[in-house]
Amino acid sequence: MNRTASICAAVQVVVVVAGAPLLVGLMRQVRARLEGRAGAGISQPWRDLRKLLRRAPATPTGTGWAFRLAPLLLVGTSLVLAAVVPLLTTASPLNHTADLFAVVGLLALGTVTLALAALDTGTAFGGMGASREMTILALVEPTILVAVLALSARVGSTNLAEIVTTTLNDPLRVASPASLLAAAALLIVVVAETGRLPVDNPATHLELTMIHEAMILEYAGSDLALVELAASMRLTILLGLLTSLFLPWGIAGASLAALPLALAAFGVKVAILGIGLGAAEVFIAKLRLFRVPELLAGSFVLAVLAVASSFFLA
Amino acid sequence: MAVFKLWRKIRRTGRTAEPAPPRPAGSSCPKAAALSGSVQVRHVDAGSCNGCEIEIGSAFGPVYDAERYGARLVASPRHADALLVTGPVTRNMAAALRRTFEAVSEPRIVVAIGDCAIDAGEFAGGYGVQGPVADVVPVDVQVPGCPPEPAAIVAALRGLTGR
Amino acid sequence: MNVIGWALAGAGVLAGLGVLAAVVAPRRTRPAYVGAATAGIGVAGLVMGVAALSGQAFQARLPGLLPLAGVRIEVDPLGGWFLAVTGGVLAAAALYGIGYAGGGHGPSGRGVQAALPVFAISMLLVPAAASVSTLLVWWELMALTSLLLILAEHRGRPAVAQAGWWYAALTQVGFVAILLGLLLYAAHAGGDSFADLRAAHLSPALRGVVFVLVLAGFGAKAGLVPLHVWLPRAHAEAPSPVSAMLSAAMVNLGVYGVVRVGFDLLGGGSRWWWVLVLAFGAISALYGILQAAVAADVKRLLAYSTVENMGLVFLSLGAAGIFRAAGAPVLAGLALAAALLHVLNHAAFKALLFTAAGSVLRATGTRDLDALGGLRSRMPATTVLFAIGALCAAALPPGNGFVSEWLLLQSLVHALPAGGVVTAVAMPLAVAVVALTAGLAVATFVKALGVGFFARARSEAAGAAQESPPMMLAAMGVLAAVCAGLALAPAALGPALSRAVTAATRAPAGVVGGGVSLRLAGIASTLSPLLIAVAVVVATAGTAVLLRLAARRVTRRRSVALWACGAGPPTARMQYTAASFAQPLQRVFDDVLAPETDVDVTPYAESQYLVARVAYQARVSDRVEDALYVPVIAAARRLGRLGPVLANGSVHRYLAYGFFGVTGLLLVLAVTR
Amino acid sequence: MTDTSYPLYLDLAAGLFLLTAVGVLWRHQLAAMIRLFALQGAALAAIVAILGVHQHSLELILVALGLGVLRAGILPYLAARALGDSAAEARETRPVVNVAASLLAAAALTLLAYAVTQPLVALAPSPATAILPAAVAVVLIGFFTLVTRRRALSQVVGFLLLDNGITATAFLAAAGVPLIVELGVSFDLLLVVLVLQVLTTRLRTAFGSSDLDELRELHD
Repeated sequence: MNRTASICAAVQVVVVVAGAPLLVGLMRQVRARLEGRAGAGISQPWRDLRKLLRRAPATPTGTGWAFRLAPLLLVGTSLVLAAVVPLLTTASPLNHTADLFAVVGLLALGTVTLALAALDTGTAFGGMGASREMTILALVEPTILVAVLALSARVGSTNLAEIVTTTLNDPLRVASPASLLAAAALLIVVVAETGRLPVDNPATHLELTMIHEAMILEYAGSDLALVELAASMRLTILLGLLTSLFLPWGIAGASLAALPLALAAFGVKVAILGIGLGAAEVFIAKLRLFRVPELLAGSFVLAVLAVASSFFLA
Repeated sequence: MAVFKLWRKIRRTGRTAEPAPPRPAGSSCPKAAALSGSVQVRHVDAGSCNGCEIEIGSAFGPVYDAERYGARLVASPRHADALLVTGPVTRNMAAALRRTFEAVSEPRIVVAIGDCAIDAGEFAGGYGVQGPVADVVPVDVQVPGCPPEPAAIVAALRGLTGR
Repeated sequence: MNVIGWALAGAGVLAGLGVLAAVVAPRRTRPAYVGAATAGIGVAGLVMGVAALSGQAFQARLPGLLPLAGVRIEVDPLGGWFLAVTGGVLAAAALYGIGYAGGGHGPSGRGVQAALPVFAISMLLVPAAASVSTLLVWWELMALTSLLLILAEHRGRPAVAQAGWWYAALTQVGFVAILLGLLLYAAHAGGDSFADLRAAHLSPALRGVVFVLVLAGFGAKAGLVPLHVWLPRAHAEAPSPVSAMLSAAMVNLGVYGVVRVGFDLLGGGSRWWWVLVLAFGAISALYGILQAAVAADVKRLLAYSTVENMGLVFLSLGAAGIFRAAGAPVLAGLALAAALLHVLNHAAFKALLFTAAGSVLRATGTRDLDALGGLRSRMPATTVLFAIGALCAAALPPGNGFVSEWLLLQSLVHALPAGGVVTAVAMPLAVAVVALTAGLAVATFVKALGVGFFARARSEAAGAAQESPPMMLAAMGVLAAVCAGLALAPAALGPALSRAVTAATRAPAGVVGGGVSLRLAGIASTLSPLLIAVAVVVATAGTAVLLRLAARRVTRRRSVALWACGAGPPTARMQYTAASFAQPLQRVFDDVLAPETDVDVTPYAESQYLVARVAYQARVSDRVEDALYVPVIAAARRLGRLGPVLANGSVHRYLAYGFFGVTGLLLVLAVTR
Repeated sequence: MTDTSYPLYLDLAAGLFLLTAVGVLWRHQLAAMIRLFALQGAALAAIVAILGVHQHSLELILVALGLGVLRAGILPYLAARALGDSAAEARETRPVVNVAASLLAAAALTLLAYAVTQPLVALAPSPATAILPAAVAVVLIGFFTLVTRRRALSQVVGFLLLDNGITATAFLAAAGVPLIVELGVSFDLLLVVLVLQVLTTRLRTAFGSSDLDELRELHD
């Protein structure tokens, strides 16, 4: 039992690592098609990573261990998240290691290492990116935790596996206002955390408008490859987490037999979410940095309403 | 509403990218062998009249769509494998161009876009002109023309990506 | 007379020796002797605490020592918890202080040095007091000695004297509040020992009055907004070892007082008390961390972060009280456990952070983050230690701050079944406050570490900094090790924590337990910090190894100049500063912080369109202070002006006051009789 | 509609009802506010209709139809007319309380509504009374909009939100207000909107703007 469970977890990690760049490629492809372009194909991010891994990393003068360590730690935390979050299986042996709060904390840890690395370079753009990223991180936290409250209050536990199994057991809860509102709130959070439009524009070339890009301006070669890989992994994990929390059907327990189905379901769900996000990004423009708090306040209200409505019904 | 208008426009427009022309024979640059289908490009305007910029813009635009061959414009030379340099190098931009070249990690490829970049063109001997790009940094690929056609730029980029 | 008794006696003896050494020893060696004595007192406190937490009890009465009531000493697990925390902090900070004093740094005057051991033992005696009079005596002794220590460097900087005034005023106000509250309580209880107080039956209204007074008094010591104004001043201006003792040990005793009186003596009481505590805790947490986020003085930043953490502790206390009133003892126990655990965790990382900041101050002579930077290469060990402290203070996993906030959030999140409109409305807000606080804390400590220690030096002083002597590093290392232990194996504290909670609330024991992973009573959530840390380390190392294998053929890492968009290499002045880092947050929370900025542009004489110089000034003052205290002080001034009118120096007038006073009193007596 | 799914539908309708109110605070464009208001009218009609179907009362269903026509059709149309096609008017530029703060206020108001309605809900617990807090929250949010928005038109929308909330409260708390009263109230609303339309058009012709702060200059 435990061995199969750990095999499932390992498969999950492998799937996330291999699939994350494809997800990014898919989103870019969708965007390209909607803009009337042909697009580079969904495997382009993998080509970029392969090439970057072959190129020499650079150590700018005056940077230290924070700069060197950040890409590794970023990937490390993302790998741990990929093992902990129930994407393919609810029976990961690490289930009791980290709950939803710990997952949020690990995500923040990754962001913080990158921000420290950006400050470590001592360039104006690095500091700017770090400051903006930290501001958004601070404002996002309340929404996440209140949404977590809305999700876990009924379950009596913040362990992800238990929340997912509870949802599996009575599907009607998914359609309840509480969970719909929580889903909306968390979607906004995911967009903000992964630096997509309208909070941050991953394709910008103008340093003054950057948030995430500004922090990694100094990375080159394999370091950059790690950062890019980690970013795409975080996106995949967060989207997968959304699907597991709100549309958990098809997810496997501790059995290898159910794994292919779970894999297919996971792929389809995340791909659909990714296509939706990619398409939405064609229609919306980036918000001014100081309009972002409005968006996050809105998501916070959604989360509070989720909690409140879970009382209304209780 | 605005969203529906845009959606209708997208549906009516459909695909604007032209069908891909056959790949130019052979990789035009030995250094590009390692890139294998992906080249990140940083564009440096070393004093151009912006004619070449317009053509580069349209090369990456929907019609020619250089991105489908794996070429992408990036913000930082650290992320870049190749530099697209346009215009005769002015005295004020010479140092900046050299620094940008230094910032790109090995192996670095320099593509000189337009006659001015190749031999200072119209502006040869101008009081503010240092000279062609080759005087400042080693040039690997040249795209002649004043300004060069987007198709030519795309062809040069395909030479790098090998797609 | 068991271990606790002997340890207490030993502490007393050491205190005497310390004072003696402070008086007789020559200035050069004085700090070493006094520091050793203080460290010994700290160790004694640690022993007492651990013994009490492992189940031993100790009682003593010394009728002769104080007039009237005499001294009652009693050490129970609740007191033991605070004894252990205080003792540990004292030991580490005192050792650090010995190293700090080397090379003529820090105060070495007779008075200050003599005050140190007395301060230490009074902090140990407060949690051990078992009667009102005893408690009040030690409390006042602690207040006076701490005032002396804060004023240690008043000759050097006028700001110190000002901080001293603020501290003296507020701590005395607090003392009066406690005095009134407890004396009222004792008067109606008919005895001043805690046993009498427990047995007393008071009317709810009276209990409410007592609790509010006591809350105000102890809250002032714990730096609860709006009584916090002394804290950022005093903790920033005191000598760094003292700052560590104040910020990591003394503030906790405010928490102890509220727990002892509110839960143990008054036995929980009614719900509105704890709603009050929750509200003030939430306000303090948010306001403190906001001020910390925009502070540019590293010690001021740490002091405001103390306000924040005390706010979180009081928030959990409030939650515990509400759950208790709502009849959910298990949840109440959890929330109280979270509070106590956070007291311990905060003590550990705040002592570490203040000592590290002290090392920086000692090495560079400045506390201004905008003048620091580049210490990563000059003071590598201190940087790593500060980084550990910052990780813990930012409540990120794997840090010890995360564990206690996790515990708190668990108790809040699962409170909804506890029922009642109040919980249903208060808990989501509390969760939101905790979350926002945590997020801002992350931003704050990224700023402190990234701007203060990384990148390049912003001043010659920072560029020429030297690493601290081994003594200081050893003390900081001990604190860092404690932080790590608390972060990785919190479950080991389970039994002790449960004993302390049980002693305070008589809640069911065993609220927190588990081995590798932390398990809670009544809640299915689990957390295993150790496994998380191991997993992260393994994953990171594995990534590094894989990268090596994958990138064998890669030409090796080359060092290049910083990319400045083609311009020359950026100078140190182009770096982001603390102010610029905090600017977006400051702008988002503009309405709360109300920063004052003024830009004055001086044009050339020839033309007003040619700008010669642009001066930009921005400062964030403490709004609570401006709104609450400035008017009060002004009123006091006006009152003071009456003095000369009444006392104009004529002897006849003074005699007349006396005469009229006596006759007036007699008249009143005659009428009222 | 089975009895198991009836509460679900009711909750969803109520959720939409509340969300639209929050949306009015969230958006800057007046046009968007009016669209949201129309949506809310539809949600209100849906709530009443669901109640009617559940209680098998034809009268309620008819009232629901009438409400739908009035609140989701006529009033938004008139409000849009009042807005006209002038682009300068089309945004609520700087409200008295900024958007982020008003959203947080909305959250607080919702919790307040929940707190104050608990006794009422406790009187007669049922799926209908369970969503009473949402209706009361809409009342409070509408009032808040009325107080904190500057444009005459966004204030009209706030007023209409207020009325929607009152109507919903009436239908959820009691068996519903008598039809005649409802008609009377709606008629008053109609008048209010017409008057304000005239007023705003006059204002725009007179001052080129309908910022109520600028009205203050009229009396001196």
